[in-house]
Amino acid sequence: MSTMLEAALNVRGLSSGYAGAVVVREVNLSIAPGEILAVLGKNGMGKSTLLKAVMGFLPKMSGSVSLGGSEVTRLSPHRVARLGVGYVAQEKALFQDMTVEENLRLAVRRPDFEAALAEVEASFPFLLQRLKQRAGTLSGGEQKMLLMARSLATGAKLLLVDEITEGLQPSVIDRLAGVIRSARERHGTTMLLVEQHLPFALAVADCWAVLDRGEVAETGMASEPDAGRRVLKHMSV
Amino acid sequence: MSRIASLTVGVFTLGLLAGSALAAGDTITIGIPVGLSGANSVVAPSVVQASELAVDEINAKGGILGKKVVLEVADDASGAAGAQKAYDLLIFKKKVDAIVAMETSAARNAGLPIVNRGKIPYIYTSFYEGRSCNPYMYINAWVPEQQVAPIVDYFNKQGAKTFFLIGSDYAFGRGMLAFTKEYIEKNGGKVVGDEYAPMDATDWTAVLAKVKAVNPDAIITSTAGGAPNVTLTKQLRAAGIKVLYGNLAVDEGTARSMGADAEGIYIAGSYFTNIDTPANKSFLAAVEKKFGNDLKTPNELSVPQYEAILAYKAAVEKAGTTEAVKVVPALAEVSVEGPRGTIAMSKQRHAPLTMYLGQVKADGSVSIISSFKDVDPGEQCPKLK
Amino acid sequence: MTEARRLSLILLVALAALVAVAVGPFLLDTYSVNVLTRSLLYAAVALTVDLLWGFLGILTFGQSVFFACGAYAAGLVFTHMDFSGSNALVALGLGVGGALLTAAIVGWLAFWHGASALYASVITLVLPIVATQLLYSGGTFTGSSSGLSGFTSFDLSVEAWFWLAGSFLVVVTTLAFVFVKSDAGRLLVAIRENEQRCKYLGLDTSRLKIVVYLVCAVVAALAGYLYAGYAMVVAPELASFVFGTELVIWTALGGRGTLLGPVFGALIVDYESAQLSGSYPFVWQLIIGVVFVLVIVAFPRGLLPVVFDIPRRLLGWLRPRAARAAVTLSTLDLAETQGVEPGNGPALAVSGVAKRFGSLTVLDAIDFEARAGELVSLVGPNGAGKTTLMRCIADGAERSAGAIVVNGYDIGRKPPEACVALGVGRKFQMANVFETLTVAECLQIARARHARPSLWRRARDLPLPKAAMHVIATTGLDRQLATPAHLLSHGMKQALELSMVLALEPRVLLLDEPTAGLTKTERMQIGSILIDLTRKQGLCVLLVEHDLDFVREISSRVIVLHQGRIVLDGSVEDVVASELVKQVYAGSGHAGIAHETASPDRGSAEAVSSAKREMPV
Amino acid sequence: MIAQTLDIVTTAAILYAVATGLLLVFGVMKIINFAHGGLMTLGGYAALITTQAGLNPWLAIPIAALFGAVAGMAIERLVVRPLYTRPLDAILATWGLSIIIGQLITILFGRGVHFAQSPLSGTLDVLGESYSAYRLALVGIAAALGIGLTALLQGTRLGLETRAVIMNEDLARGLGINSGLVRFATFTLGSALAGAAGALITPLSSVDPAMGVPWLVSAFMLVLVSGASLLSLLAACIVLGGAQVLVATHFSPVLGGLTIAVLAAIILRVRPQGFARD
Repeated sequence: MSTMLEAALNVRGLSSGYAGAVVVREVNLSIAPGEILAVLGKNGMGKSTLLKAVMGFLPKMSGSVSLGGSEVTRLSPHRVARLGVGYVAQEKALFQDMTVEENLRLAVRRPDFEAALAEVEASFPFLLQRLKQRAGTLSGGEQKMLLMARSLATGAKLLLVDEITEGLQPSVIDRLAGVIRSARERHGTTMLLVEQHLPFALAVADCWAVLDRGEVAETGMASEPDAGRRVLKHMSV
Repeated sequence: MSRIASLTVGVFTLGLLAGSALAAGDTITIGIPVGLSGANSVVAPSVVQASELAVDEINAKGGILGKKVVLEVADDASGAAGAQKAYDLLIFKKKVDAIVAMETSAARNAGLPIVNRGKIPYIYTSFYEGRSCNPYMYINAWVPEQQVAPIVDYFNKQGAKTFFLIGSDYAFGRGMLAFTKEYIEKNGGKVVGDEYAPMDATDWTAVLAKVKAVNPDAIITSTAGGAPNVTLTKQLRAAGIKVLYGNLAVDEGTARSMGADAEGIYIAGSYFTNIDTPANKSFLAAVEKKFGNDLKTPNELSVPQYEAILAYKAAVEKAGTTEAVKVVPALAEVSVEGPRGTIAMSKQRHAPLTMYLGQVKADGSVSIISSFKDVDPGEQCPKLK
Repeated sequence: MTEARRLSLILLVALAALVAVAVGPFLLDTYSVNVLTRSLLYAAVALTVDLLWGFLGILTFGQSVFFACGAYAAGLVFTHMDFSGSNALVALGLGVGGALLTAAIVGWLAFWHGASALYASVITLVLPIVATQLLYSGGTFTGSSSGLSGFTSFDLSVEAWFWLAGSFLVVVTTLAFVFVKSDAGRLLVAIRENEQRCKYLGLDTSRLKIVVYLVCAVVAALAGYLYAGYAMVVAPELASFVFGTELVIWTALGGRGTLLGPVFGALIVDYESAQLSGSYPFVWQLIIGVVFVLVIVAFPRGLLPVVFDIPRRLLGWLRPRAARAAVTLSTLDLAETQGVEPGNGPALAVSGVAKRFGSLTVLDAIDFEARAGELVSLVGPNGAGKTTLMRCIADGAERSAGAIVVNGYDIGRKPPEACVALGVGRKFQMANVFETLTVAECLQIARARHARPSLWRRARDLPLPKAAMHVIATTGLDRQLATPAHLLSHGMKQALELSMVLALEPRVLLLDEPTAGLTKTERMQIGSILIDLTRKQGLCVLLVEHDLDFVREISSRVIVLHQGRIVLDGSVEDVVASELVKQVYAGSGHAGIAHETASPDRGSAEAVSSAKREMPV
Repeated sequence: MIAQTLDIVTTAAILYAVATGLLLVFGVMKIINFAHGGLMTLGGYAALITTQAGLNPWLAIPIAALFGAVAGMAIERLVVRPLYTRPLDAILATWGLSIIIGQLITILFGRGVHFAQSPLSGTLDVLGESYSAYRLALVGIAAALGIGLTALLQGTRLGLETRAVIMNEDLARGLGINSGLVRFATFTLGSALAGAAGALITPLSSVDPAMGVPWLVSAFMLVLVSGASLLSLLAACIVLGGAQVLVATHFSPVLGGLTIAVLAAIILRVRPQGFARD
């Protein structure tokens, strides 16, 4: 059991789901500040539901969620976000009809937008040339990079990222991995990455947890040599 | 206390007793269905005041056949459905002896079948498009035949050859302009256009565009009262159209409230406040005295109401009873001296009227240009005598 | 309570109401009789508003037009052709015919496949505006603003008219009541609740809506016809938007979806307004406005239910609504099964199917066939296009290219309900049932396509095809027949939806993640059922499933979709063996699964992945 | 020819000014505010009070907007908020509100027709065509309104957040945007615009308790065919408003009165998204 009261994210006995369907059951997780946790598992095992529940998009049937020791279980999404949580949804995470800049501005609440842009430059400089371009016209990979850049630019203390690698080219995935690590290096950002892309997950994460039918089936450290195999037996056929 | 004082008190109490004695004896009830709400609610108050004045004067002179006259006012919401409720209320619940009504045509039509069931005398006191006939009904206000001639004749004298007619698309608008057109052409004028806008129209852009296109010598309008009439005038002025402008639907009050925009409009009617007759002067004095600051300026619609109640009194006294069978024919034979002159509803249930042509001045007052004595209503209800 | 008792009870109440109508004129003064005669007719129109809005979910502002239609037919005929027995019939015919025609046009406009509820309301809002304008421009023919009056009509006493209007209202209300409580009537609620599900149960909801709309139009027209005959006057305001909304207001105040509420709402408000509006015209309308807003916001069910609830709460003497539907299930014997005959060739043939959203291609060049008795599993990561493919098979309008043949019939561009008729049955991912209806009612609606529901009776027994019965029995749904669906557990809902789809007697069954969010035992049940369906019943099942263990247990054949294309079509073993599939699952594009062989970032990753840290479980 | 073009342009301008408020509310909240007509009436009376108080008629516009805004705040809090999940009921409730507003005004000011002093009268010469000065002014005002709103939506944080809520409310909330507040602000602004519109039309028409109603249906239909975009609203106003003028001039004003409603209904039938981009 976690004794770290100041855990950046602390989820206790969380159950949630849609219209009577319990998708996430009694989940316990805690991430230390600056730690990166990869939540793995097959489709329909409740990974995305977990994030939505933490953000407050879905009703919590039981359990509690706290950030850095402060309770947020009953808060609405925008309140949670304002406490420094950056959420990157799997689908429809960008305003397609808005420009790159507008997408950034919406997320960035701190006054000095310049600093935010500097952060973007550090991670994905090409975006600075595309500020006036409509986000919808970016390629799939570019959109994912914009998503990453946006969540980092907000200076969020905790990032909840849902399958950022889905359908991406290896090169892009490597690039994202690099950005995530360097961001953690520089700002000590805590992250929860929901992933199906095992190599990526194990490359960037400190530790991992596998969700199976909405329950935490197994957890471990990314550094452990057999991590890959242990995860894999949950992952595929 | 002084003798005089006690004397006055005594007289006063006597008066009270007399009054109560009168009240105790059975009364004659006159029903007033009127548009307290809806389109007519603007003029309704003045109509009610005129009725109250008439009744006061009658009762002050001992009522009708010694019976006290009582008013029952009911809201007809200026429409058919409301009128049905109002007439049911007055005829079957309040059991009125007669109905004197200033209403929209729709309300009147909705009421008539109920009047037929109730079988009571009915006097309609609003000007209208004409040719509404019912065995129980009399009308003492003007119809197109009486209203149109003064304006058209005057415009002809001014050398107007081409006319443009604008109306709201409803019974009165169409009725008035249909007659106007006929009359103009009969008198050698030419109607270069006639346009009808929806009854609630507040945008006259298209119509005015046409007016400007044909640029007539004179315009004659007959819109629904209130908003449409006003918006038309305002937009007409705004569009910079400055030809002769006769308005068949505007009453003195509205004209006054329109201010500068109304200046120069020609209006014809059977009543204006500044008609210079003793009867009118004493009438105005009486309402002024009775209502003081609350007075709603008497007008084309309230004065006939006043006269109609007097006419009913005369008819009942002539018939010596309130029975409809006797009173209804009597209504055709009596005549009353009112602010509009001598009114007798002797022509097929309608009344020959003295009509006036007036023009609105800058200050909103109406100056009477000329008058036309006893203009005949023409063939309205040939089937009824 | 037996069906006969139920109906005779309704009949008894109706008779009581008729008696009340009969004695009315003797107890009421002439004035009230006069006013109420009209109110009774208005109430009949309010009733139609309730049928459309309260039950079918169509908020209509235009019922006034149909009322006016009947009224003007009488007014016009009696004015321009004089009154006579035959002309009275002509007028009646014109009124009803006119109403039907108008309603048909409006229906065609408003209830087309996929029209939104808002759009339907908009059309009913435009209707009275147009109608009133036409009446105004009718000149002397329609009497314009003055309307028509002074025409002669049926020579009846005021009392007779009261009786006529009263019995008309009672009869209409009774019929409506019997109808909405009947099996057919329940369809209205079903459509309001979940129109999509209805379509996928093979019901042509657009047609149903139009039919109900037509009937309501006729009732309103009849009321209008009586009105004109009684009042001997017709005016444009009868058709107006204002009267239209007044009807809605009465319905809302009385209580939408209660039938009696709107009737009393109309009677009381209209009668009272006759009394009070005279004294304080504006205040009265103000009060109505305030109460209306209050009811809409605070008591959307209207006042009648509130009034009934108070004593129920206080004393509990009005026993709560008797547990609905004492329906007994039975197995449909094979003779009566009406499923489509298995056509020659494969049960399902998909060729060159593609689906594009603008430039984005979700499905491309999908080709496969499936035989009867075959259970084909569709697997693949998110966004592979599995659900989209299901949709394309169940709705002809969905796909962008290619052809789909079911039982030898090309589905062409047919809407869902027509595809169902060809033998397609679709179960959605999220359990998709009629939340407020009971299990039994849901099942009855699922059978409606085969067993035409009665317009006045409630079926007491419900024969279901063997497959459906099997599901119900194994899951124990039969013990919860009277339970409203929204009270069921997620698993039970899934089972209910499955049995509803099976009640359609489909040949091709499309199942989208039927086990999502189910417990292990529930999944096992579903699994065995599916096996039974394919092996014994010879259905062709197409199953979207993420749980490959589950797939392995039940499936004879697996199709792997990835990024809109079929990457593999073979046996479970093929799939398990396939490197490609492993890649598809373990990480799009990347070679290697175990992290030893994983991305070059690995090394640096070790650098950042610090020493032991507690991971709570 | 020139005159007709001017008619079309000015008519479109008036419709645009009247409909923007409704559009804003519909765009953000997906509900139709049937109190829009009532709020316009309110604005009209605000203008009346202003001019009667002897203030500059141009002041009437901001003052009317203020009246509308205050009423809007109350309405959003008390009536609209509980109905976000019941759009059809919202239509009814707001319709009820317009009845209430109408009756209150009638009780306070009477049923009579009033006149607010026009800020601008007389005519101007446009290419040799003398044309109502105020109507021409309205074109400018409507343009300013459109540009101003666009600037607000495109240029300010509130505007940005508002657009975000229009496009994808959940995403917006996930980024820390308080959509409830945005809705409140939007409804208030929409009501303010309604009030201003009321003041704007007073010089063209009279001030009476029903003055807003004839405009409601047109505005309502225009908004439905425009979706949530100020640009497509402009298109709708020009096309439908133009059609109205043409029909009224070349056929009959009566048909002209029906043009917008009927055309809009048909457009929506053949192209549900109307003038909006898919």
